Amino acid sequence: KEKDGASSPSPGAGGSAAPKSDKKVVLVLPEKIGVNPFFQLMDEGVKKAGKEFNVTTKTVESTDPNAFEQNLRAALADKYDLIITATFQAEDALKKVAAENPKQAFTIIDTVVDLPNVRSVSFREYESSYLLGALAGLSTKKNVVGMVAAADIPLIKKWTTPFEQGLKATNPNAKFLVNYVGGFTDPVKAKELALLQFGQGADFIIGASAAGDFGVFEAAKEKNFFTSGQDMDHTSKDPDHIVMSQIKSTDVAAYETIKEFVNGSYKAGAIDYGLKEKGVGLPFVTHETQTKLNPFITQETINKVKELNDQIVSGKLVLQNPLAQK
Amino acid sequence: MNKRKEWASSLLHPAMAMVFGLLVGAVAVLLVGASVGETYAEMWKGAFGSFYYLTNTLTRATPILLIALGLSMAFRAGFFNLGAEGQMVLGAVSAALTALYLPGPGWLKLIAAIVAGVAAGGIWAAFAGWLDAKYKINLLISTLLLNYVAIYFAGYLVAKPFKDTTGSAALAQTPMIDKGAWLPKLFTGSSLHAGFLLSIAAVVILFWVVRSTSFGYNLTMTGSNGQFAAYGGVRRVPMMLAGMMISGGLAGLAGTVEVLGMQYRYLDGALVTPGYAWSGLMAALLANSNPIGAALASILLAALQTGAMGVERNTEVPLEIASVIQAVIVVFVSAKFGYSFIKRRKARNDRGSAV
Amino acid sequence: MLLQMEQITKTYGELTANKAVDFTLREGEVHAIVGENGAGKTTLMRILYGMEQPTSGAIRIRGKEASFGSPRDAITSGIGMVHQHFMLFSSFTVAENVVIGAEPVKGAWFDRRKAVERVNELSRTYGIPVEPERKAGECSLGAQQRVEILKVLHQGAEIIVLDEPTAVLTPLEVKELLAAIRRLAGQGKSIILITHKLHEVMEVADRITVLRGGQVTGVLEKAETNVEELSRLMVGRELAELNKSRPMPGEASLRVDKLLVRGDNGKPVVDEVSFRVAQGEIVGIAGVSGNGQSELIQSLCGLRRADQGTVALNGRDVTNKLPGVIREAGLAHIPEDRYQWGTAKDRTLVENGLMGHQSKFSRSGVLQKKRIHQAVSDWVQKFGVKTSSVQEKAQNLSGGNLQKLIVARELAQETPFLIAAEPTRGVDIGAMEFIHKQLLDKRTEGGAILLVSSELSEVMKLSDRILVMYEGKIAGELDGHEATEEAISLLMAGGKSKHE
Amino acid sequence: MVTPILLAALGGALCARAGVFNVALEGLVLVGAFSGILGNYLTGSVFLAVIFAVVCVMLFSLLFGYVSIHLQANPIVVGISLNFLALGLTTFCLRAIFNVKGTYYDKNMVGLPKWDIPLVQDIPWLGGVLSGHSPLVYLTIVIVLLLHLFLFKTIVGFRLLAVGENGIAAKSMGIGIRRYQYGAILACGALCGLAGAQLSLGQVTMFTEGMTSGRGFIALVAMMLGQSSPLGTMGASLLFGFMDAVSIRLQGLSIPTQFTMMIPYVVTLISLFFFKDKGYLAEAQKTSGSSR
Ligand SMILES: Nc1ncnc2c1ncn2[C@@H]1O[C@H](COP(=O)(O)OP(=O)(O)OP(=O)(O)O)[C@@H](O)[C@H]1O
Ligand SMILES: Nc1ncnc2c1ncn2[C@@H]1O[C@H](COP(=O)(O)OP(=O)(O)OP(=O)(O)O)[C@@H](O)[C@H]1O
Ligand SMILES: [Mg+2]
Ligand SMILES: [Mg+2]
Repeated sequence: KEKDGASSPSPGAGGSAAPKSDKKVVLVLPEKIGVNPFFQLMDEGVKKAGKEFNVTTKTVESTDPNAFEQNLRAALADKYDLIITATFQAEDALKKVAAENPKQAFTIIDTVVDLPNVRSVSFREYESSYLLGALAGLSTKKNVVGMVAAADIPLIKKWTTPFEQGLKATNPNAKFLVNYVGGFTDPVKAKELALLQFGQGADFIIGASAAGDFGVFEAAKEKNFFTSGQDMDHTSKDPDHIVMSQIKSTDVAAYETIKEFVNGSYKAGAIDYGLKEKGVGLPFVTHETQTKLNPFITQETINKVKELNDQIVSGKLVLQNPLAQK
Repeated sequence: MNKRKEWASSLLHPAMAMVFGLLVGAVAVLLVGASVGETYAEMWKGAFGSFYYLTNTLTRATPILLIALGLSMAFRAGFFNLGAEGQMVLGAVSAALTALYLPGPGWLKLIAAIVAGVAAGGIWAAFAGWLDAKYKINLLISTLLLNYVAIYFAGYLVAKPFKDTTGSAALAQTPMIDKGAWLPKLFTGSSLHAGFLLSIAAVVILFWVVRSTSFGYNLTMTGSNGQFAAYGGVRRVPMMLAGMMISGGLAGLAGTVEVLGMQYRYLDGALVTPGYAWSGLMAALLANSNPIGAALASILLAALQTGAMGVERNTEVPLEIASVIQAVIVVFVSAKFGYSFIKRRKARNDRGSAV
Repeated sequence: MLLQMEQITKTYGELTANKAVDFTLREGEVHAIVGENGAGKTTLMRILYGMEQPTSGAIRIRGKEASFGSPRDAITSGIGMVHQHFMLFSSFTVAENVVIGAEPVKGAWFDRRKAVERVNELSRTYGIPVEPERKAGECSLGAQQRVEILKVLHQGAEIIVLDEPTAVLTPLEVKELLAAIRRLAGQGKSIILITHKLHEVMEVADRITVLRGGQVTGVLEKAETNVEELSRLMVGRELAELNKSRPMPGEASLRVDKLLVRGDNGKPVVDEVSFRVAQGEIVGIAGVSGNGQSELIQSLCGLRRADQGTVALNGRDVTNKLPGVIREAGLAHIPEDRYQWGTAKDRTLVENGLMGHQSKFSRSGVLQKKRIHQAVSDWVQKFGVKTSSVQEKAQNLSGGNLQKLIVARELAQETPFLIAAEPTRGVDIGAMEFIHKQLLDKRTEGGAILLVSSELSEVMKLSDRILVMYEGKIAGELDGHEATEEAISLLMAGGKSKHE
Repeated sequence: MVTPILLAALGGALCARAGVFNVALEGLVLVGAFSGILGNYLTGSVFLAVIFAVVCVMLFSLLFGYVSIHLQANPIVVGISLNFLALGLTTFCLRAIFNVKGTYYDKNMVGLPKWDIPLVQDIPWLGGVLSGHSPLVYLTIVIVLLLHLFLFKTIVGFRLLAVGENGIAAKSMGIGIRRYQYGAILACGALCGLAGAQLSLGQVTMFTEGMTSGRGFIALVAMMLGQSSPLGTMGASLLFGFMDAVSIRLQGLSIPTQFTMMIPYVVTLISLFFFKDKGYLAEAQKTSGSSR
């Protein structure tokens, strides 16, 4: 029930003849998986790889930053061959622990830690956010687009800033509304905010508030506006209203890492996934989907967005990482 | 009631409560189909199983203990401070900013940061005290509300003006503090830092203050019967401000040592998510505002938390159930059984309902 | 026999509060229980009322064995109790306080109008006046006492226990209460009266049970005994007559000039009062309670703001100074309400004894615990405070014993000036004699004492001069050695009685 | 919007009036929200789901009652632990029963209906505010009035107040303190069950772990600000809701979000200057442990 629409570059491809392996891999998360589909995907990627390549896997969740460091050190003590972790929250602790243990292999997903024994897998979400913005600009009928974001913190800029850039690029007159829920677990407030933006004239309202997105979906269903989800393809949940999704294949990142680790092709260093690698994207545009395209978004729009995608992939259109520092 | 008996009963009953709590926890474990023995063994190992885990537990106990000590002082003076969270956060952010932006050698930054952290927490708490003394604004409500104000304000500081502009910068956090201003670790490879020594020093000092100084006596009497204290020449308002100031100052110190000893920066939410303030409140109440008791209770609560992490890591019992067991044990540890049960009831009834 | 308590024993840890006590009550009689502080009177009654369970022994009502697990059981068996310390809901009205537990209903609702009617009716039937719609907390102590009695009557009690009901009342209120008690007995109620005042016993009781050290030392018919015999049974020795020498007043220790204190409603409760208390003299203040005595004392001690006028203590102006400063200037104070002002109930005797002595028993802020412990132990011994140890919590002491501790603490301040407000309230006659002697000794040593007491006999016995307060003013001054009860009463009443 | 807060605050007020300081509101509402969804899933009827939520939370608050009344545990410690317990338990059950992590959302699940009030709904602006809510919202208004009548007009309510005002005196009158405190705690459980149901079945139709997001603590503030009287609590909750709405609308302006989010709390704090010490407050503090 919980997992619809798997992300499209099927991670299973080519994993059929896995050799037996006695390797042990652990995924240590800096937070509880809880409301974060992004961690859920990672967990699934790890489990899947574990099954296919016959590696022992384990997922450890943490309640808070200090607990995370303890869990990381405990994983070290338990002699895992590969320790995978994720996100910015893990950076500080990983830098410390990895520097202290130069022999141990680490992978961090979704951010970069520049150490010789760490493999960093990051995502250029801003590319897909830009596409989504462009798509919204082309699709909106009322020229008002909203976004219900989790909290006013720098991280969220990965979604808001490029989205707005994309929106203005295709539709300079469109109005962009942003509201912050102030938390990641509050669908009630998110729904209220979505209804508020609807009342202010928005006809396409993007959810970017973790569990709050479900509140946005529900508002969309109730008031008949259009919406988009995050991290995985949510369109099959309610194709009449959830007409888009921003995909971020953290499962692929986790899966590929383990696969390479088992194959022996694993290397430390930075990798990043963007539109080009299909690590991020939009259904219909970059990723295939089972869902039928909602008429709100015309095929013509999709085609235009595809063009933008090609420009980004080919490097003709260069986007700025909103978090990059001058 | 002689002293030795009181001591014996004060030890016996928590022990009985523990046993009962573990029994109820065992039911929870059985319900999820895991092995009780293994779960508790992992819990023990996660909390005290080796020197490393022991230091982990003590690290976790440090902020809880500082907060509990502070709250005990406010409770003694008769003031219920629900604002430890905000006081801790403001202390932490002040300490981080001081350590970051004060020029000078590391040791100076370190000391200045500690002073700033304590002062920020203390002043924030005293502000609530002042609102109460001057405008009769209910302390329970004001401290609770001021938490939100403090947390949002600190969040603003690190999301906007003092944001980390190095590294990936996705989080609302300050840049990392210079190594020179860090609280030293006590053992290599373990997370236990000098903040723990500070908290132990605070236990000893407060224990002495409460038992052996006229200030401590005046504070206790103000809480016990304010009119009696006033009659004896003790001034209520200074006592309340002092009690709140110490309380907030120690909460601020809790935030400060987390910043200077653990995270080396102020990270938005990092002090709120672990619920240190709530744990500290529970420890202070469990210990009946006694500093030594607060130390024991804090270590117990921290051990339950690190133990739960161990359970999560090494068994099939999910994290949530580990936290359920933890909560259940605390619920029953606060319960009073048997002989003291009767005694306490009497005392309670004589005093009306009491904390 | 209406009630029999047989071989009641009650122990608290190592302390035996009641030891094989036999007690009987006849229908329609007023039965007094007398005894020293801590003799076990209250404990015996708490057992009867189901608030405590006896360690051993039995209770029979009309010959049938009864066991009371809670006050509810006692109430259903027709027993009502007025506690030594009031059990009122201060934010509720008098009527609500009276009817609680058996409220009149109208449909599903609490019929407050009917409650008022019922209270008025009860009040008429038994001649106990109250104001049903006033908040209980705002009533004078006398009125609160009456509310307590009406409450018991409203429950339909046949046996009414009154634990030291007169301790906090003014002479007039006492007189009215005693009359009410006789009336109740006349209407068939049976009454158990605990008191330290033997003349009250002789006035209303039919029979008397004397307790000493938890044991019965005598059960007597009133007609066959006298005050001397009772006090001998209580104390176990003869009481000496107090000898008061003529005063040799020295310089004024306390000067009060035109002191004015306003009440919460803005009206003066102390109205331009001026007087002096000299070294070596005891000045008594008499008056019906509620005439400003409390406010006067509180403003002298710095516990309440004075609106006008000056107070000088030992040559220093202490008007509206902080209580600590005034104590420093040489004031000690036995407060009128020992639980409100005088103690921290949940703290030990040592901690309670330290109050006001902090600077004496500390060196640069550090308490000298051995010395404190020693001092409090000495007081306990000297004043005969009955307690198992000085580490006992104050709330476990009987009322009178706690009072002795407070008196000891304040006398030990050795200040030139002492306020003694109701210094012997709730104290047994032996201890009262002792406290009186201590006060006179202090006077002989040159101390200045302001005695405030609602007990006329006490004021007359100790004072060198008597000031009578009426409606916030000093209505007159009398010589303590010549004043008569009539003269004082007349001034107290201000020409007409306040309670009509 | 304010309904869940108000309902929980009413429950808290009832407890406070009986002399129990209940800080477990957050956890109770969370359990209510979860069991509302669970009930809906099991029975397929929203009506039964609401009942189910109420019953579940009453059972949960029975635990609070048993430990704090029978075992004489400190109610605040128990309350805090129950908040943690509720979070752990609901998350676990979410996984055990629905086999999801984080959020249970089923597009086809039917939530509470929205009732339009004839005539009122046609009033411009006001109609939109007053009409078109779930039945629980209207029920809440009725509950406020009923509670007011109960506390201040009935005998049981009167005795409950007596228990909270002076437990020893109530006991000496043979009023069973425990019975009243249990009653208050259970009623609080029922109200928190409704609050949770309104959250997970009324406002949205889903459950997310930790979805109460601090509403229980706001309820605590509302209850204290309203001096534990039903009408006062309602006023305080409305004030908070109103300021929250204002704060959301200020988000678009140039003020940093952190400051707009502070507004409801700051305004509540300021409102304390106007609604202070009306006698009851002192009592509330006595019972809640701050002996001033
Ligand atoms: N709960 C208790 N715990 C320990 N000792 C107690 C307790 N209650 C009473 N006592 C002790 O029992 C003895 C009898 O007390 P009780 O209150 O019956 O005396 P009393 O005769 O009423 O004295 P008073 O005239 O002073 O009121 C006292 O020594 C008292 O200290
Ligand atoms: N006639 C009255 N009108 C209004 N309030 C009254 C009246 N009589 C008494 N009171 C109130 O009841 C209280 C009676 O208190 P209390 O018996 O303590 O008086 P007091 O001044 O302290 O006298 P004493 O020192 O003799 O006890 C007063 O403080 C006042 O608030
Ligand atoms: Mg007595
Ligand atoms: Mg008086």
